[in-house]
Amino acid sequence: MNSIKLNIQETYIKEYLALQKRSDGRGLTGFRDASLNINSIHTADGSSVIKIGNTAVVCGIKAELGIPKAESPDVGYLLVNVELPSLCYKKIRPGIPCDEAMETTSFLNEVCNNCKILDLQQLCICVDKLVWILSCDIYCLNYDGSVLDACFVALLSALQTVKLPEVKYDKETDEINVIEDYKFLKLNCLPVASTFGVFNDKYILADPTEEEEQLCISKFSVVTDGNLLFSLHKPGGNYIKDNQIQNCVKYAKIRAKTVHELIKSVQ
Amino acid sequence: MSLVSLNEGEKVYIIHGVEENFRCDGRSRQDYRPLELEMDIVSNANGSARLRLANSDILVCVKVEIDTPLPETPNDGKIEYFVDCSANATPTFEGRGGEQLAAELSRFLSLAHCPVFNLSKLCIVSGQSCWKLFVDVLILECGGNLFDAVSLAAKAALCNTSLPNIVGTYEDGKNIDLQISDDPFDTKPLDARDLPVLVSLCKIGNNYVADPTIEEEICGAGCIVISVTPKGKVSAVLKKGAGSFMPDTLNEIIMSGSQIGVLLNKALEETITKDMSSNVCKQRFGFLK
Amino acid sequence: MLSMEFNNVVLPSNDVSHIILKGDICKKNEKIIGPGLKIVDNKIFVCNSGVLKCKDEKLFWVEYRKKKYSPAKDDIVIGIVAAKTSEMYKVDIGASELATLPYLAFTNATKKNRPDIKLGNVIAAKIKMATPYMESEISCVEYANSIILGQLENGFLITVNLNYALQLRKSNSKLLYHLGQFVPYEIVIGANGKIWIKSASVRTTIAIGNVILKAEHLKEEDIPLLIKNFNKSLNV
Amino acid sequence: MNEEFLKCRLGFIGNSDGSAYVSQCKTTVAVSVVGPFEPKSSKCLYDRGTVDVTFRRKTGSITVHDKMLEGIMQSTCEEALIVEQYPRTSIAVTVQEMQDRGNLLATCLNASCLALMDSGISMHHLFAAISCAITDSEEIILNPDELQINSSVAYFTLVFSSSESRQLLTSHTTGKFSHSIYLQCMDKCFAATREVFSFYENMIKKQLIYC
Amino acid sequence: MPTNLYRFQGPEGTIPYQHYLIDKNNTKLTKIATALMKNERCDGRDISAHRNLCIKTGIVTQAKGSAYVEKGHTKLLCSVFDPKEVPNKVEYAKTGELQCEFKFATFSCRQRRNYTRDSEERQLCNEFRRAIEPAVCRGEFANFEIQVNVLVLENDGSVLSTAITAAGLALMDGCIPMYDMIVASSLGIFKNTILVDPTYDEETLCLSWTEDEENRGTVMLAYMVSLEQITEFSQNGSMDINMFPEYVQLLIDQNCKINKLVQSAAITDVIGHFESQTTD
Amino acid sequence: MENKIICVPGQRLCQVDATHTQGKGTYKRQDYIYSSVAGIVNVDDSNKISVIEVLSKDKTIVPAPGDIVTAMVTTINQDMCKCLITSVCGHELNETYRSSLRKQDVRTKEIDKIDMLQCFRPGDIILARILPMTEAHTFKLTTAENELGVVIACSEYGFPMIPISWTEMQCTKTNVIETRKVAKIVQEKKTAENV
Repeated sequence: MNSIKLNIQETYIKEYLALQKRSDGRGLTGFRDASLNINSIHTADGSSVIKIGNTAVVCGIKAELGIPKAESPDVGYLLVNVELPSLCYKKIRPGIPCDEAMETTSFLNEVCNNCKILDLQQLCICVDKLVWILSCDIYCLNYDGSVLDACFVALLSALQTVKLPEVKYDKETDEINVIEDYKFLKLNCLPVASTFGVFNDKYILADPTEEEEQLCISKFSVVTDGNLLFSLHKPGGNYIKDNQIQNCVKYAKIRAKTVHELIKSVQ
Repeated sequence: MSLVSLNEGEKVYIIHGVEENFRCDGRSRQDYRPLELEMDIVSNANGSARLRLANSDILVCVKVEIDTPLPETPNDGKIEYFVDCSANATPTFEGRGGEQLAAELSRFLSLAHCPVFNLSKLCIVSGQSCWKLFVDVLILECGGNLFDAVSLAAKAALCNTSLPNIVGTYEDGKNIDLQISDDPFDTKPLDARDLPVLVSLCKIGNNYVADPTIEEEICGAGCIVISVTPKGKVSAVLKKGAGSFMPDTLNEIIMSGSQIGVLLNKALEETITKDMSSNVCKQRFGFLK
Repeated sequence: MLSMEFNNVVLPSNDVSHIILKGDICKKNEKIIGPGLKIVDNKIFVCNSGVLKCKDEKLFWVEYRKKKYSPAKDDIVIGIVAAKTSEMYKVDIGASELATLPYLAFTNATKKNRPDIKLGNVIAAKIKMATPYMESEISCVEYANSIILGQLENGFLITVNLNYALQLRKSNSKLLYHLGQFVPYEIVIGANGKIWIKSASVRTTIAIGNVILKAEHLKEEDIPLLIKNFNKSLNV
Repeated sequence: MNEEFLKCRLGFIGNSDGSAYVSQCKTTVAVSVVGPFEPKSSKCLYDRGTVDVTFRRKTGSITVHDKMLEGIMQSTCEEALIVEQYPRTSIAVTVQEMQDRGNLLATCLNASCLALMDSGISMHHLFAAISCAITDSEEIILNPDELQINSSVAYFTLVFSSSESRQLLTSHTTGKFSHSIYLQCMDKCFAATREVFSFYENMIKKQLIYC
Repeated sequence: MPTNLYRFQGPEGTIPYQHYLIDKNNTKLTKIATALMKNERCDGRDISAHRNLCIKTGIVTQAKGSAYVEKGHTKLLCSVFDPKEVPNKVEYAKTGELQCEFKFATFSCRQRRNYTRDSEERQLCNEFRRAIEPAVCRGEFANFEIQVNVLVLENDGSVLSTAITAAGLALMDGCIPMYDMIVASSLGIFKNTILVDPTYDEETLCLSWTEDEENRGTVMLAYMVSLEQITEFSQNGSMDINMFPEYVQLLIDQNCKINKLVQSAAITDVIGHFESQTTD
Repeated sequence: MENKIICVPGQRLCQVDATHTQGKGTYKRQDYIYSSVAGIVNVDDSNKISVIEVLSKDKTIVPAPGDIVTAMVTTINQDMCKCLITSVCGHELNETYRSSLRKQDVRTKEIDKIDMLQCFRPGDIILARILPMTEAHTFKLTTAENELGVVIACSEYGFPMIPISWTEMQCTKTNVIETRKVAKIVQEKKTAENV
């Protein structure tokens, strides 16, 4: 390992971790405070802004009408994309999405499918002809670690604000009528992600900041609704010990409950 | 934007010339370089024009197609501008070099035309079908002041454009079939006389010059492009270059730009009218002359 | 899990301290650890999959297959001149970086009397300096008893596995000896797996090259047959 | 775990520095390793080598999802190699999907490990990936086939290192599951990885016969 | 589904459902238009009044400087970064470059926008760069480039002018040397009526085609107040030439007003910073 | 705080004359000094001429010819080594800038005998001065001064080393001696003069 990085790591352990403290004053397993704001973007059909510590993420959902896939004519689309624009972090260059954006996007979509966050059948207007397409775009505004966690909260709370009007489709004439009778979407579950930084085989940091992520040897994310697990994601990196996994799951379940309360409180 | 590079001495020379109201090529500050215009030069286009402004050489073709209007504007036709910077024009256009300029030109041309051009003239059946105009601009040679040259050529080409006549419609429920006249001369000219032309004024030192050459563009601190209609209305203004202006200078530039614009429009109008009326005995030059 | 002894297969992350040190930690300094082994916190770990070897109870290493050459001091290598700068040639010796060969690193070379080697030419050289910090440096200066270094002309170059090249370099290689019985030829075997061959005709050169390539995966007892076939092909 | 289940050929791509052709059940992948070589200056790190994993589908195009798999493979491979031994260089690993009948990620990872072993690049440890599916009745199936994966409620791919202590390197899961069943899977998969490592050992033995 | 390497994308040819409520939208526009003829605006503002400006600087902690500006419903974020090397550059340049990116979030407009840059974004980016370029002391970071990024979260009119104001604040927050603060404002002209700081609907009205000869359109002006320099001026619509001095003067007056707000925000910032330093 | 002047960019601060001159955070235009950043105005009267400067919360600094910089060696070869500049005149940078140090600029004496490997190793932290710019667009460094050269280095085994002579450093753990072009540690007073 880079000798400079090693040096910083050692100092960090000495100055903070050995005292069960972190540079921002949190305990090792403490999560940062989160604040949530919904429906702030009027051009979107559903939106939310979440700040976890300094990490800020905004999610906007646009509902459009389109033709379903031939192989699944009775389900609509739920498309989740995470954008890490160059404005949120100095290491990101403008242009095509960076690898991390794609990995986060893929992971979010995978978890949404796993836990059937939304019954996609409710997005069907007319089988094989017309369905709703929900494009959920999550923009990171400030990249200060644990962006994945923020993306989940943003997505959930934005989905909960989406109101779709009633649409009538006439099969004979292909005519579409929109009736302004708006209804909320029904969500099946509320998955909450908690990211942990594995500092070494001794220390685990909950909800690491960008600075801490740089020092950690690997990342570990737990997605849970407080009860069932939806994903235990560790994309390579250095190893994690069994008891560390158990602790992470325990803290993630507690975290899920507090996040649920946060989401509830703004509605 | 060009390979031309000037040293400080050359710049001072040009700036002093402008101050004396006597530019390097002998013009005064408000003068244009010689213009040559020829219309209806591409036979398979619905309208075309080729314009030479000193060394700048522009070819514009207009083609029409039938399209369905946008749902939010059922009574309007469509018009699309596309500028292509040929790598022959200047070596800097090689590869992707000309893309940014091309995008800016086409975008500004559409901005300038949009408030003046009545798109409902292109409507055939409301909400069902309309004409779509493709204005393709090809820059053959770049000799400075492309904005003005392109706008003059585009206006001439649009004036030269004629739309085929629709002889009948055949209605089947909600589908409408259009019958276009077979006769290629059974057409109706497009009225584009109201379209604006662009006038670029380049600020050099404390003065400003019309129709800047490439060298003058390099010396200039900034450039204002004004889109002026024949009636003297301004439909769009754009600033080029990195410099800044005093409020009074800006007002002055816009004023004089509009005066030049009106004159330019008039000159163009006369040329177009002459070209159209003398249809019979018109001498054709084509590309080689 | 794995019974580890000498001449047995070992895998990365295997702890071999007990077989090498045999519990005798104080003798640690007498043992010399070779390629494929590393020491972490007074323990010896394997880092390449291969066979654990030992010589005189002192030298220990792992023998493993390798195709990519990593330069080691005093190796004789064969390279292709890839670039020229004002003071040196850059030579491709099959390592991760090009090696440098100063113009003065030739026998009898002076500032005025520079060697004339063109891009693409093949040279034999000795590694003068190999460090992980910079490009390795090679030299064509010949020493007493050393083989002839410098440009190799009119030959044929083949590339083989590093282990095979090492095996051929052992002076007891039967194959090379037997080949020499039939036809005279020159051969230079670089430690970097590049082999240069030259003989009287292009035909024989190519035939020798092919035999060497074919022999890699053959057992010792099959070699006479191969040589026989080689002789046949020469006489056609 | 037996020869039937895992099949492998090492060093079959002549131009690469190490390669492996692995088929696990019916899923087949080919991995080649090139390097260490001198990379572009932007990728060049002064104190260590960089590892670049490229994942290719047989159709040529890859999706956002594949990009995630690529990321997992990259960080798993990078951690296993002693990159400090190869400063200012790059090691390119190309994973080519030949046929996908489930367990793709596990097959890719095992094939990458074999190809890296074949290349002779120094490694901290080896790694082995095992996938398992959980049925409605909470039954755990190791190395499930395509059908079993599709009908399962949860499906894991776990990667362990060859160190004697249990070291989880990578975990990728789909579906809903409880913590306790995950722990059970970990135990089973860890035990199964030991068989994979002995398979690796056999492969090396075979290979070295000719040496 | 078209396979896209970078993102999950839906089918092609999707239609926003709002299209089927087009009549409602048109009635809304007519209503605004009739109100405007009586010098009344839909949000209750005076025709010569700005919307409320909400400024927050330094919210992108990972950037060197940043500003979040909210003007009515228009919301955008601007961030600047340290000077860095220009990639693939061969020649030495005496002045630094500004590398700008102007991006609309996909959900920021009435119609969903695409991920890739379109011609409007390009044009706005060009104008944006030209507006802030004269204000930055580019000689102080010769041969390097500074990245200035704008992300529009919601577009409710006057986007460009708000973005330029935000960029001025972000540059100042990042302590990038500048010749002057830079602010911008815009006007909408509808049937000879001058509207300060038009909303999206008002902009649509101002730019829609009419037969009559009355002045209409939009004007935007970026200004350095202390140096009295116009850095960017753009206009669109159909206007009488004699009206320009009036528009320019009005915009300058507006810019002075905004400049006061921006300055006080800046001063509060400085005080806040140095006070927290002394208490440390 | 109360009696201090807070300024924003573009604010006119004072006239340039024999007794007033511009300092950091300001620029000169038509005989006046203006501020170029937001901050607190500070007048430095320590010399005969008062220097007007603006203290801001952050600085935008890029390396410039003549500056003494801290750089990390990334690659070396026989002719030169490539470095990344990490700080300028004691001010730590957020970005790193590429630079190169040619063989002839390593030291003043015996340039012919320099072996780069005996002077620097990748990962070393050096102090160097930026040479005047040439047509090439990257910075050229020099260590041809006694006070310049390697300040922080690690031995082959990865442990920090301390300088023991002008050309040698010793590992703190293994006591191995390695050669370097070592920077002479200067007294605080002397550095103040240099800067």
